[in-house]
Amino acid sequence: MAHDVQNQMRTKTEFEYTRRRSADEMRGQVTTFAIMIFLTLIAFTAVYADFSPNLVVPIILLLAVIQVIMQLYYFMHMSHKGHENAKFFLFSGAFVAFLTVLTFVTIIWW
Amino acid sequence: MDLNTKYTPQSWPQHAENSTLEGKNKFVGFWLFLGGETTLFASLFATYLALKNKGPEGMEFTTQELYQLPLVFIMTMLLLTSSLTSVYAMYHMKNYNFKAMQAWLMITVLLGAAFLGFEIYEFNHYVHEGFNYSQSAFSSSFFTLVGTHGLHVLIGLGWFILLMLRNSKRGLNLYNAPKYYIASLYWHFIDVVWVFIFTVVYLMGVAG
Amino acid sequence: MIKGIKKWRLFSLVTALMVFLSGCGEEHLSTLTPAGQVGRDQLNLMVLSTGIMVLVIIVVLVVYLLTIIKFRRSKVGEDVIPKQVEGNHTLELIWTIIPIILLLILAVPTVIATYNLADVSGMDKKDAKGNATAVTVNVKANLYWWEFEYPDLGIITAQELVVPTKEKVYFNLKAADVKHSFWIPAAGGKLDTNVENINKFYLEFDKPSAGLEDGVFYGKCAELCGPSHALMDFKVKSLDRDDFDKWVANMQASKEAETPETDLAQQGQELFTNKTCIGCHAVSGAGTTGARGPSLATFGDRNRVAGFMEKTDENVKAWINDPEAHKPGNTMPQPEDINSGKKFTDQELTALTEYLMGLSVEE
Amino acid sequence: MSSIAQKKGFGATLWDYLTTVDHKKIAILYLVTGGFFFIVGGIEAMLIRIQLAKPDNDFVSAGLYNEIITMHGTTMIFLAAMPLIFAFMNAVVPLQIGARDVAFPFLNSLGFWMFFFGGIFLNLSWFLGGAPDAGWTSYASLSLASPGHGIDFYALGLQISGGGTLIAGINFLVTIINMRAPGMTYMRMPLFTWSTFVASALILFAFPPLTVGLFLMIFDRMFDANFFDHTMGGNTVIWEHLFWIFGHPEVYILILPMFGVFSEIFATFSRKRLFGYSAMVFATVLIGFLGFMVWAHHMFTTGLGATANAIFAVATMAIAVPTGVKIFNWLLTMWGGSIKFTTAMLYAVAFIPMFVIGGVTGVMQASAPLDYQLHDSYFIVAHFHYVIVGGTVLGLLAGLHFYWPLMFNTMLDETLGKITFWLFLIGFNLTFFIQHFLGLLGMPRRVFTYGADQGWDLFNLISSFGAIFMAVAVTILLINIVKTIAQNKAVGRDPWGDGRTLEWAIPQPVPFYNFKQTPLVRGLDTFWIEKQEGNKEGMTYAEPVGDIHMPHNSFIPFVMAFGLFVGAFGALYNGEQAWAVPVLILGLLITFLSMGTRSLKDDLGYHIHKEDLMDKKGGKH
Ligand code: HEA
Ligand code: HEA
Ligand code: HEC
Ligand code: CUA
Ligand SMILES: [Cu+2]
Repeated sequence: MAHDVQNQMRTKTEFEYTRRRSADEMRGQVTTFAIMIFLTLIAFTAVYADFSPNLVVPIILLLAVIQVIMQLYYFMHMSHKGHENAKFFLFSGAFVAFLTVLTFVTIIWW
Repeated sequence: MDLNTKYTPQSWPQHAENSTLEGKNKFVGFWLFLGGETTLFASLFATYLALKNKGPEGMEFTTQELYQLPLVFIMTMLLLTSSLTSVYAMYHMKNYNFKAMQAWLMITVLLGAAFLGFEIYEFNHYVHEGFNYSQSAFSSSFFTLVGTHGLHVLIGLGWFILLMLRNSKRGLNLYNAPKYYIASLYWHFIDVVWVFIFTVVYLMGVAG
Repeated sequence: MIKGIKKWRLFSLVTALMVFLSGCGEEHLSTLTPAGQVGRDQLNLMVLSTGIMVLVIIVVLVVYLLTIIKFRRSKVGEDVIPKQVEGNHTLELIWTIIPIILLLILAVPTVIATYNLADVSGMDKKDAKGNATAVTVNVKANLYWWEFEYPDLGIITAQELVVPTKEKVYFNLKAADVKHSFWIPAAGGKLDTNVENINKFYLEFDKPSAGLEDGVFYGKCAELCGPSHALMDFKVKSLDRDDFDKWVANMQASKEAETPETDLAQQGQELFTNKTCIGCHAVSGAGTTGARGPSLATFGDRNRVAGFMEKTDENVKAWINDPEAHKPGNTMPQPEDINSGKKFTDQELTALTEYLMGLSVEE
Repeated sequence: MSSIAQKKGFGATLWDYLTTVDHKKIAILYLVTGGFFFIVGGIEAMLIRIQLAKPDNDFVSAGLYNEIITMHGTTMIFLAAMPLIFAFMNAVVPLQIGARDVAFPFLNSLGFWMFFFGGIFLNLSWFLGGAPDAGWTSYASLSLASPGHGIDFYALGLQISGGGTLIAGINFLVTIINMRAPGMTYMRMPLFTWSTFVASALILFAFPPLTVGLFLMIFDRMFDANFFDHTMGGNTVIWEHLFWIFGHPEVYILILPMFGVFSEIFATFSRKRLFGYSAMVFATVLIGFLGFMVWAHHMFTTGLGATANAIFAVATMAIAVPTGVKIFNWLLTMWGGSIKFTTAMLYAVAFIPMFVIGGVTGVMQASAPLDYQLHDSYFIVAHFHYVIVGGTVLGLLAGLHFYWPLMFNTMLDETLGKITFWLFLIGFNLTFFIQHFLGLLGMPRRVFTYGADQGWDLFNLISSFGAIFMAVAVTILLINIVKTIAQNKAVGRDPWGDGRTLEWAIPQPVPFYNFKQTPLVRGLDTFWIEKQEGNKEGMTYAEPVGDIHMPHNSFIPFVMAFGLFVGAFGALYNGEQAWAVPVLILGLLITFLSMGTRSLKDDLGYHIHKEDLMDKKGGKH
C-alpha cells in the first residue's frame, strides 16, 4: 500500500499563491453562505406569506435544490478536480433517490 | 507515511486530505458512502411523504397544526452556520494551522449541539402533546426521518469530538488530515439533508 | 415475406405445443384452457411471447451449436493461436436492433392489454331504473376463506363464487387480515387483495361450469398468507344468465330460521344455534358482509368442505370436530372452545352434518 | 505475518484467520462460510422437494414448510450466493488489477465478520422458537402478523449481514477506482473487475433501501411503530416497494459478477480475446442502470394501476437488449477460437442456453397482463431458478474450478468435476424445466401441499427426482474438494496455460503482499500480451523493488461484529425479557468501544523491507 507522496517543499511564490487562492475561495464561501441564508429566508417568508401551495411548493423545492447544489459545489468542493467519481456516484444516488420519491408520491395513493 | 514528519505551512501538501493513498481511499470511499446515504434518506423521505398526515381514524394531528416554523428557522440557521464554520476549519487545515482548525471545529460542535438540543426539545414537546412514536403512521415516519437525521448529527458531533481529542496532542499530520476532511464532508452532508427536511417536512407541511 | 411465413409456422408450432400441454392440465384449473375472454387475451400473449422466445432460443442455439462443434480444440489443433478479433460493429448493431424489434412486437400488445384489462368503467354503469347493469362482486379474503358479496343484489355467499356467463363480471377485492391474492387460473390472471385498498378488475366466463369435471372452476389464493395458504381454495360456478337470476332470487328469499324437514336436521339446527355456530356463520343468503366465518347458506350446494376437502359427511364431521388439524392456523374455534371443553359426540356431529348438508338454495 | 509454506499449529492458524486482513484469506473465509450456507440452503431445498414429491404429503407440516422455503430463499441469496461471489471478488480482483490489497483491508475483514454473524444469527432462529415464515420477501401484512420471533431474526440478521455487504461493496468500488496498477485504465480492466465494479455500485445504492425497509419492519414489530399497520394509517405497499427497489438490483448483483467470470473463462479457454470488449462493458453498465428502473415488475398484481404497469413492463423488457448483446458477444468470442472443454469451460458453455431460457421467461413475465397469470405461480419459480441456478450457481461452480488453482495452488480433479457437471446439469433441467408447466397448469408457489385431483402429481414427482441429481452432484463436488486438499499437489503459475489477465502472472503460491513490484499494464489481457512477446516473467514492472507497506492483522473487526450479534439478541427480546435492554446496550458497547479502540490507536501498518524482499524467501515476518 501507500505509495507515499514525497513531501515537496513548495516554492515561496507557489506557496503565497495558493494561500491567496484559498483566502479568495474562503471569501467566496462566505458569500455562498450569505446567499444560502438569503434563500432560506425567502423560503420561510414564502410559506408565511400564505400564497397558494401550488405556487409555494415548487418555489421552495427549487430553492432547496439550489441551496444543496451550493453546498455540494462550494462547501464540499465538488467543482474541484479529483471529484469525478464523487460526482458520478452522488448523482447516481440522487437519481435512484428521485425515482424512489417519485413512485412513493405517485403510486402509493391509498 | 511517517507520523513524525514535521511540517511547516509551506511544506504541508496542498491537498493534505488525499495526498496519501490511504487518504485518497478514504476520500473516494466516503463520497461513495454519501451516495449510498442519499438513497437511504430518499427511502425515508419517500416513506414520510407516503404516510404524511395518515393515521388511525379520527387522528387529531396534521402537519399544519403541529409544526412550529420559528423553531425550525432557528435550527436551520444554527446548522447552516455550523456548515460555514466547518468550512473555516478546513480552510485552516489547508493552511496547516492546527489551533485555528480545532477552534473552528469547536464552534461547529457547539452549534451542532445547540441544534440537537432544539431538536430534542421539539420532539419532547410533540410527545407531550400526545404525538408520540406509536401514535400513527405519520408520527412513526416523522420521528424516523427527522430522528435519523438527528442521529447523524449526533454521530457527526461524536466524530468531531473524538478527532479533536485524540489529535489534540498529536497535531496535524497526513494520517489524520483526511479524517478531519471527511468528517467535515459528513457534516456538510448532514446540512444538505436538513435543507430537504426543512423544506419538504416543515415548510411543505405548513404550506399544505 | 418468407420470413413471415416461417414465423407463422413457428406460431402454429407453439400453438400446437400449448394444445398438447393443455391436454395434461385440468380444464377447470389450467391457464391453457381459458374459460373466457380475459384468460384468452392472456393466453394469446402467452402464445405470442412464447413464439418470440422460441425464435430467440433457436437462433442462439444454432450459433451456439455451430460454434462448439466447429471450434473445439481437438479439431482446430492443439497449438493454434486464433486471431484475436476485437469486435464487429455490423454484427453488434444487428443483435442490438433485432431484439429491439422483437420486443416492440411484444410490447405493443402488452400495453394495449394492460389498459384493456384495467378498464372497470362498466362497473358503475346504471340502467334507466338506476340498477347496475353488470354484476359486481365484493371479494373479501380472510384467513383462509373467501367471502363474496353482491352489493347490488343484497346477497352474500362464501367459498363458492357464482357468476353469470357471457358478460363481464366485476370484482372489488379486499383482504380482511393479511394480504391474499385472488386467482381463477382458467378465467384469467390474478389480482392481489390488499389490506388497505380495494383493487378492481373484471373476468369473463363463456360457458356454464356444469360441463366441467367437478362442475366448477378452481380458484386459488396466490399470495403466501400463512400456514394454510395452500388450502385457501375456492370454487367458481358459472351459470347462464337465467339460471343465475334464479339463483339470485333464491338467495334473496332464503331466510335465517327456516325449519329443516327431518328431525335429525332440526336437532342439528338447535345445536348450531346453541353452540354459538350461528354467531359466526350466517345461514341466509341475504345479507351483507361482516361475519366472522363463511356463510353456510349454500353449504349444501357446495362442492367442497372448507374450500378444499371432498364433500362427504365424514369430512364435514371431521372438520367440525378438529378444524385445526385440517387447516392449520384457521380461525374457526376448536370444538373444545365452544362445547364446554369437549369434542362433539358422534350423534351431535351427525345432526349438525345433516342440518348443514340441507342448507341449499338450489332446487 | 503469514506464509503459506510455513506449518503452523491449529490454534495459530485459527487466530490468523480470525484476525486476517489479507484479501486472499478473507476470500477463503467467504468461500468456506458461503459454501457451508449453500449446503444448508440446498438441504432445505431437498426438504421442499421431498414434501412436494407427492400430493397430500405430510413429510413436514404447513408451518414448518413456510419456514423452510423462507430460509431456503434467504439463505441461498444472502448467505450463499452473495458471499460466494465475494469470495471470488476478494480472491481475484486485487490481483487482476495489480493491487497489493483492497482499499480498506480492515473494513474488508469487518464486512466478512458482519456477514458471518448476521448469517449465524438468522440461522439460530431454527433453535430459538422458529424460523421466519413469511417468504424471503417477507411481505408486511403477513410478517407483521407472524407470531414468534422468526421475522425478528430475519430483519435483524439481514440488517447485520447487509451492513457487511454494503461495506464490501464500497470497498471494492474504492479498490477499483484507486488501486489499479499503472497502465490499467478503465478500458483495460478485465470483465470480472468491471462487473465487480458495477455490482458493487448496485450494492451501494440498493442496500440502503433494504436497510430502511428492515428498520421500519423492526420498529413496527419491536418498538410499536405503525409504518405498515393500515389501521393506524400505515401502508404495506411501502414495504413491497422498498423490498423490490432493493430486490431487483439484487438479482443483478447476483448475476453480473458471474457474467464477468464467464467472460474470463470464455476468453481463456477459447484462446481468444473477448469479442466486443467495449460493448460488453457498456452492456454491463447499462444493465446495472436499467436494473433500478424496473422493480415494480414484481408488483404487477399489487394493483398499481395500468399506467405504472405499462411503464414498468416496457422498461423491464429493455433489459433483454444489453443482455442479448452479452450473449452474442460470448458466442462470437468462442467463434473462431480454439475451445478447450475443461470443467470450468463446460459450466460456462452450459450457462448460455440455460440463462437464455431463464432470461426469456423473464421477458414473458415482463408482459404485465401475462404476468397476471404467471405471478406467484411455479412459472416464476422456474424462471428464477433458471437464471439463478443456470446463471449464478453455474457461474460459481465454473469460478470454483477456474480460480481454485489461483486460490490454493492445486487443481480440482477434472474427471470428478465433469461428473459433477453432467449430473448437476441434468438434475437442474429435470427439476426446473417442468415447473414452467406446473405454473401454467395453475399451481401457485409457496404451497406446502397440493391435492391429488389437480393434475400436478407427475410433474412434481419428476421435479423432485431431478433434485436428487443435484444433491448427488454437490456431494461429488465435496468429495472432489476433500480429495484435492488431501493430495495437495502444487500446480504453479498459469496452470491453465492460457491465462490472459494479470492474476495468472503472479507467482504461486501468491505472496502475502501480492506483487513484489507493481506491474505495468500494457493493454487489455496484459499477461497474454507479455506471453506473446516472450516475456518469461509474465510482467513488466512499473517500479523498482522497494519497501512494501502492509496493514497489521486485527481482531477488532471480529469483536465489532460480535457486539452487533450480541446487541441483536437484546433488540429481539426487548419488552419480553428483563435482560433484553442491558444486553442490547452491552452489545452496542462492545461494538463502539472496539471501534473507539481502533480509531484512538494509530495503526499505520508495517513495512516489508526491500532487503527481505530480495532474498528468496520473500520477506517472512
Ligand atoms: C440472477 C437472478 C435473476 C436474473 C438475472 C433475472 C433476470 C430477469 N428477470 Fe427475474 N427474477 C429473479 C431473478 C432474476 N431475474 C427472481 C429471484 C425472481 C422472483 C423473486 C420472488 O418473487 O421471489 C424474479 C422474478 C421476475 C419477475 C416477477 C415475476 C412475478 O413475480 O410476477 C419478472 C417480471 O418481469 C422478471 C423478469 C426478468 C427479466 C426481464 C430479466 C432479464 O434480465 C433477462 C434478460 C435476458 C434475456 C432476455 C436472455 C438473453 C437475451 C437474448 C438472447 C436477446 C434476445 C432476447 C429477446 C428479444 C427476448 N423476473
Ligand atoms: C441462490 C438462490 C437459490 C438457489 C441456488 C436455489 C436452489 C434450489 N432451489 Fe430454490 N429458491 C430460491 C433461491 C434459490 N434456490 C428462492 C429465493 C426461493 C423463493 C423462496 C420464497 O418463496 O420465499 C426459492 C424457492 C424454491 C422452491 C419453491 C418453494 C415454494 O414456492 O413452495 C423450490 C421448489 O422446488 C426450490 C427448489 C430448489 C432446488 C431443488 C435447488 C437446488 O438447485 C439446490 C441444489 C443444492 C443442493 C442439493 C445442495 C445439497 C447438498 C447436499 C445434500 C450434499 C449432502 C451434504 C453433505 C454431504 C454434508 N426453491
Ligand atoms: C369464531 C367463529 C366461528 C365459530 C364459532 C364457528 N365457526 Fe365454523 N368456520 C369459521 C371460519 C373462520 C371458517 C372458515 C375456516 C377456513 O376455511 O379457514 C369456518 C368454516 C366452517 C365450515 C366449512 C365451511 C365451508 O364453506 O366449507 C363449516 C361446515 C363450519 N365452519 C361449521 C361450524 C359449526 C358446525 C360450528 C359450531 C359448532 C362452527 N362452524 C362454529 C368460524 C367459526
Ligand atoms: Cu390466502 Cu394465500
Ligand atoms: Cu426483478
